[in-house]
Amino acid sequence: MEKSNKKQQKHYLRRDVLRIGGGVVLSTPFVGRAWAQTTEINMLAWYGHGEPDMVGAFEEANNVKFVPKYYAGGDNMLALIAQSPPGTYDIILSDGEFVQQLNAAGYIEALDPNDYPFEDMLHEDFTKFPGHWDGDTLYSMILRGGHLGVSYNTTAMSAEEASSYEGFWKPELKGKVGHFDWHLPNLGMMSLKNGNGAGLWDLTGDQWQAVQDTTMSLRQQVGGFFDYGGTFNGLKNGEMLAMCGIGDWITGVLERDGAPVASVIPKEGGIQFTESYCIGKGSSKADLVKSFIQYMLSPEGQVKSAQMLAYPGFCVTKAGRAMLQEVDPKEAKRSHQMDGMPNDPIALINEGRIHYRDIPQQQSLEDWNDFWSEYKNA
Amino acid sequence: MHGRGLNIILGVYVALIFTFVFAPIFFSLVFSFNSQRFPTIPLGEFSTEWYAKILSDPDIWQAVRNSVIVSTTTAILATTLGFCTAYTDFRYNFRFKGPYLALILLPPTIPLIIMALAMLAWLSRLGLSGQLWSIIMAHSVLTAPFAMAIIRLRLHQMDPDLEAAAWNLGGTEWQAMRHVIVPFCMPAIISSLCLTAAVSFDEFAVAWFVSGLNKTVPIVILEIVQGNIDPQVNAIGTFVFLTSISLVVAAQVIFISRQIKSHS
Amino acid sequence: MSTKHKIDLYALTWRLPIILWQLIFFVGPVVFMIAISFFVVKNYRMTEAFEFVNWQRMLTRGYFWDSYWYTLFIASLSAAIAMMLAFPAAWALAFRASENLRRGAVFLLIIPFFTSYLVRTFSWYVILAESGVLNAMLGYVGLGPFKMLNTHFGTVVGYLTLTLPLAVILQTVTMANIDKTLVEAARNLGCKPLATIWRVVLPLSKTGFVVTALFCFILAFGDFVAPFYLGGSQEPTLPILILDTTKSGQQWPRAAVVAIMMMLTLFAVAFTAIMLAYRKPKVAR
Amino acid sequence: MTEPLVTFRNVEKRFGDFVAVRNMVLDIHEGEFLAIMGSSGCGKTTTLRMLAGLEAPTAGEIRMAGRLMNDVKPHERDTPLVWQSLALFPFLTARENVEFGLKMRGVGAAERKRRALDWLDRMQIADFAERNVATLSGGQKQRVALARSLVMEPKMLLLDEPLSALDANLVIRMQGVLTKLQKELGITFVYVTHSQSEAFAMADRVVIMSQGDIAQVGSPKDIYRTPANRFVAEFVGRNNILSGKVLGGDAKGMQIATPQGTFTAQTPQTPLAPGQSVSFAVSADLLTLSETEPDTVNKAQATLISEEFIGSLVTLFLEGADGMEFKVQMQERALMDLDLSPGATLWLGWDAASASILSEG
Repeated sequence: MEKSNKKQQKHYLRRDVLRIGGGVVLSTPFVGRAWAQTTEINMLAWYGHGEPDMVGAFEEANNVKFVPKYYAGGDNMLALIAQSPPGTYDIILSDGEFVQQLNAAGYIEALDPNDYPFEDMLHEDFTKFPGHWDGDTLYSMILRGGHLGVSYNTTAMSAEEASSYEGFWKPELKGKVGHFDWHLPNLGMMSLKNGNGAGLWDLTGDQWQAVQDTTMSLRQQVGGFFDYGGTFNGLKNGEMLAMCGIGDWITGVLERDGAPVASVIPKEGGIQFTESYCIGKGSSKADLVKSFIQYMLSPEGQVKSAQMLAYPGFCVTKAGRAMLQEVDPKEAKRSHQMDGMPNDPIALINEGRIHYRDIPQQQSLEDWNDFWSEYKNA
Repeated sequence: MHGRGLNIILGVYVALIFTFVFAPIFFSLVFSFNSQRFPTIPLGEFSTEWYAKILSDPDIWQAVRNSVIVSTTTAILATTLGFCTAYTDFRYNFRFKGPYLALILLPPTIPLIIMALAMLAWLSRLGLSGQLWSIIMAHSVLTAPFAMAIIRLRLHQMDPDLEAAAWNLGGTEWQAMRHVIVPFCMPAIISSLCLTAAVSFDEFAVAWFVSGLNKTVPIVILEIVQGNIDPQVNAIGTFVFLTSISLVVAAQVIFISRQIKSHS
Repeated sequence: MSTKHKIDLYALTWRLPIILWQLIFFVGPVVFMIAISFFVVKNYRMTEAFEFVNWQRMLTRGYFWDSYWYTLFIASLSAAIAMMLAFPAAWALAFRASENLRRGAVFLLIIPFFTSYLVRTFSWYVILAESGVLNAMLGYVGLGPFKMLNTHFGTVVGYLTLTLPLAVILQTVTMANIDKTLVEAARNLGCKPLATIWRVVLPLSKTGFVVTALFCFILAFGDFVAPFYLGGSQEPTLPILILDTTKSGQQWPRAAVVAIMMMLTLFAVAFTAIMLAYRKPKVAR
Repeated sequence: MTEPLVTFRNVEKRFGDFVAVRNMVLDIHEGEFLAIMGSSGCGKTTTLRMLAGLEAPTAGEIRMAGRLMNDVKPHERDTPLVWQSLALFPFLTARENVEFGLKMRGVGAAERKRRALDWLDRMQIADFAERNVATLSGGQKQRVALARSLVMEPKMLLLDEPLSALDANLVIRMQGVLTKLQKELGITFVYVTHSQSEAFAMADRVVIMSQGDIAQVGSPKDIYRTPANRFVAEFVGRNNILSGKVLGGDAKGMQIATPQGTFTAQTPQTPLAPGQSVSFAVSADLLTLSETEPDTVNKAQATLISEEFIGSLVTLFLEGADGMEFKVQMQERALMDLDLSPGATLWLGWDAASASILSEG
C-alpha cells in the first residue's frame, strides 16, 4: 500500500550532542538537519524496548534510529500488525507464547540459527523454546525472561505470607490488591493457586470454572486494574500493597529506586514471561535487524537488557550473565542472577517451579478475555 | 440585596472552585521541578533534571515538531471550514440548510473515543491512516465547529448591508468577500486560529488512534503515563501549558473579551 | 441574491468543499463504523461480512450492561455535581461581580481547557494518592488518610477536572445575559432571594443550563482517562470497554457495537435535553 | 419630456407566496427628486433594491436608459445607495470608506485619495478624513455615506430612509443639504421613506405604495389636495373621509348622499353612475368652523369632543351624525371667538372643490 510508513525521515538530533546540555539545545534545536540521513527501524514492542538505554548505543554505532510503537499485550500486538500494511514493522518483540501465532499468520521471517549463540544458553529450554521453531526452521530469537509471582509491599506483608498466592486474600489487604490489566498472567496465577501446576494452561471445563470461582473470590480484595504506568505508581505510592500478574520486572525497578517492594515465586509455582525478537515479514532492513538481535544477544546487549530502565529481565546467555556479574554486581545480586543464590531464576526453572506463560489450551483467548471483562465489572 | 457576609461567603466559594481547577496545574508545575521520580510529600530537592531530560530527547523534539505541524495545519483548515460554513449560514437560506449545519456542528457531540475508533477504521480503509495527515484531517473535523461558532458570532455582529454596500459600490462578490467580509471577520479568524490550534495541540485520544508511528506531544505524554511514568510528564505539561496559554491569551486579547463585553 | 437557476459558482465555493470534506471525514467514518459492527474477525483480521454476531454477543453479555449502566450513572452524576458546584460560583460571578472581575474569571477558567488534560489527571493522581498531597495536608489536622484513588470519587474528580470550568463559564455567561431588571423586578415585588433564583433566574437560564449539563455529560460519558487512571478502571466504563475490546485481538466490530450504543444513548439524551431546553416554560411555577 | 431614465414595466417581485411588488408601472425621469413612500412592508424598499440590482424582478422589465436591467448584477450598475443603516465599513477610515467604490472600479490610489478628499471637503467633513468612522457622530456618518455614493458620480442616487436614525433637528438640516445637493448636481434622487414630511418637503414627485401596489403618483400638492383613493386619503395628511351613494350630478359637481347629509363633491374624470357607492375626502385644513350655519355649499353639524395643539396649529375632533369623526385643522387665533367648551355644537362647512372623490382601491 503506502510507502509512507517506511518513509525515510531526517534524523534531527543526535543524542550525544544533546546530552551536552539543554540550554544549547534549546537555542539550536534543529541543528542536525544537515546531517547524514539515518535509517529508521520500526519496532513493535512492550514499553521501554525502544528507549535510549536499550537501543542508543546501537543507533550510534550504526547510524540508525529506532521508531518504537508500544503495545499492551500479545493480542494487542497481533491486532496492531494485522491492521498495518506488511513491512510496517521491521522488528517485533513478542512474548514467547505469541510467536507461534505470529508465524501462523505469516507476519515474521525465518531466521538462520547459525547467526545466534545457541551454544551459550543458560538453560536447554532456551535453545528449543516452545513455538520458536517450526521443525528445523527458527522464527524467533529469545532475548530474556522474567518471573511472575506475588509482588508485595514488604511493610504490609511478610515474605512468609507472600510465599503463597493465598496471601492476596489477607484481610488487611482489602482494597489494596491490584491487577496488571491483562488476563493471561492473572488467570495463570489463579490456576496455579488451584493446584493445576504444570497443567495451568490446559484446563478442563471444571477446572476452568474453578479458576473463575477462585478469581471471583478475590474481587472484593481488588483496588484497581492498571497498565504498566499505573501498576508502577500504585505500588510506589502505597496505593496498592500487593499486585497480581506481575513480578520482578516491575518491583525490580521500584527496588532500584529504594521502594519497599519485592516479588517472590510462591510455593504453588511461578510463571515466566519470555521475550523474543522476530523480524517482520517484508522488512527491507532485515540485515540491520539481524545485527541488532545479534548485538542484544551479545554479553553487552544482555547486560543492557538486564539493566533495562523500564523493567529488567534475566540474561539467557552464560556470557551475558557473567558480564553482568562483572560490570553490575549489584543488579546481578538484586536479581539473584548468581549461581548458588536462592531464587536464582535458572535454578527455579531447574527446580520445576516455573511454568512458561502460554495461551489457554482448551478455551479460546476470547473466553478468557470475556471472563476478565466480567471480572472487572463484578 | 443583602450584604457583605454573603459576598464574603461567595468569594470564598469561588476561590475554592478556582483552587480545585488550578490545583492540578499548580502541582504539575511544582512536581516538574521536584527531584523525586515518584512525587510524594514531603517534596524532594529542586531539580531541573526533567527539563534537561525532555530537552535532550530528540523524540520529544520530533513530537513537538509534529505537534506544531498538526496544530497549525489543523487551525488553518478548521478555520477555513468554519468560515465557509459561518458565511454560508449568514448569507444564504436554502432547503437543506439544517442538515448542512448539522454536518459541521455535530462532531463535538460524539465522544472522542468513538471518533477515534471510527476515524482509524475509516482512514485505514482509505489508506490514509498512520500519518500526520490523518491527525490533521480528524482534528479539522473536530475543531471546525468551534471556528464556525466564533466566526458566526462575529458575522452576527455585522450589518448585513455591508456586503451589499460593497457590491453596490461596484465590487464583485469576490471583491466584497476580500475587502469587506474578511477584514470584518479578521479578529474572529485570528481567535479561531488560536483556539483551534490550542485544542488540536492538546488532543490525544484521536491522535493516539490514528497517528501510527508519528507522535505528537500529547501522545508522548500518554505513552509516558502508560509506561515509564515519571515527572517528564510534568515538564512537558508545563511546556504545553505555556504554548497553549500564549495562544489562548492571544485569542482572548483579540476577540473573546470583546464578545463577553458586548454580551453582558 | 439573484434567483436565477444558473449554477452560482460563488455560493457553491462556500458550500461544496465543506460538504465534501465533512462527508468524507465525518459521515464516512461514522457510517463505516456502523458497517464494521457487522464484520467478523478471523485470526485477528477483520473480514467484511454482514452478521449480527457481534451485536448478539455484546448485548447478551452481563458485563456490557454493567458497564453501560455504570457509565450512564457516573456520567450523569458527575454532570449533576458539576452543575451544582458551578452554580453558586457562576451566580456570584454573574450577579455580584463587576464586569471586569467576571471577564477576568472567565478568562482564568478558559486556561485549564488548553492545558494538557492528561497532565492534570496525572497531577491529581499524585494529589489524591494515599501518601499524596491532600492526605498529607489532612494529616496535619489529624484526619485521614482517606482512600481517594481508584474509587468512584477519583473518577468523578477526574470528570470534574474536565467539566467544572466549562460549567462555571457557561453558567456565568448564561446568567450574565439575563436582563437584570427582571431580577430586580422580582425582588421589588417581594420575592425572596432564594425564591428569585428558583422562580426567575433558573427559568430564564433554562436553555443555557440544559445545554451546559449536556456538554458536561457528553465529556464525562466519552472520557477514558479519568476512570482509568483515577478510578482504577473498576468498574470499567464504556470507553474503557472500547479500549479493552480493541486491545484484545482486533475486536473492532465489538468495539463498534459499544461505540454505536454509546452514540445512540447520547443522541437520546441530547434529544431529550434539547426538547427540555426549548419547551416553553410553564407560566407561574 | 425626454425618454425616462428608468422604466418599470409590469414589474412583479415575489418572495415565496408573498408579493412584495405587484404589476408596477413607473417612469423615473432624469434630474428629478422622486420619493417613494409607504408604511413598512409596502414594497418601497424592494423597489429600491431592484433598482440597485440587489433583488431581481420575478416578472416584468426594468430598463435604465433603454437597457434591460433585470439580471444585471449590482456591481455592474451605476446606482449607488445610501443605506438606512448607512453601512459604512467600520474597519476603515472616513476617507477609505469614500474611496471604496473607486478602488473597486480600479481607480489608482492617488486619484482615489484626491477625489475622496474633494468630496469630504464638499460635505464639510474633511477634518475627519482619517478618523475611523465608528468615532464619528450621526450627522458626520451621514455625510460620509453621501460622499461615498456621490464620489462615484452616478446619474442616479438611491436613498433608503437615510435620515431615519437622526434626531429631529438634524433631519431638517440634512433635508436642506440633500435638496441643495440634488439641485446642484442635477442628478436623479430616488428617496425611499415612510415619513410624509420628508417626502413632501424634498421631492418633486411622490410615489405612494400600499401592499405592493402604487396607490398614487404625483406632485406633493396633487397628492395632498386630491388623494386618488381612500388609502392615500387616509395615509396622507388629515383627511375627513365620507362615504355614501351617488345621487347624480354634472360637470360642476356630484351630489352624494351620506349618513351625515347630502353633499356636493368635485366631479371625477370618470363619471359615476347614480346609485354607485362612493367616498370622498375633505382635507382637515379646508373645513371652516362656525357657531352659525355657514353659506358654503356643504355643511354639517357636529359636537366638539377634544382639541390638540401643535404650536399654534390646532386640530379639533368633532362627532357628527352617525358617529362620524371630523377633524378640523386651523390656526389658533382663527378660533378666538368660538365657544370651544367640549360638548358645544358647531357648524362645519366646505366647498365642492375641496371634496375629492376617491376611487375605491
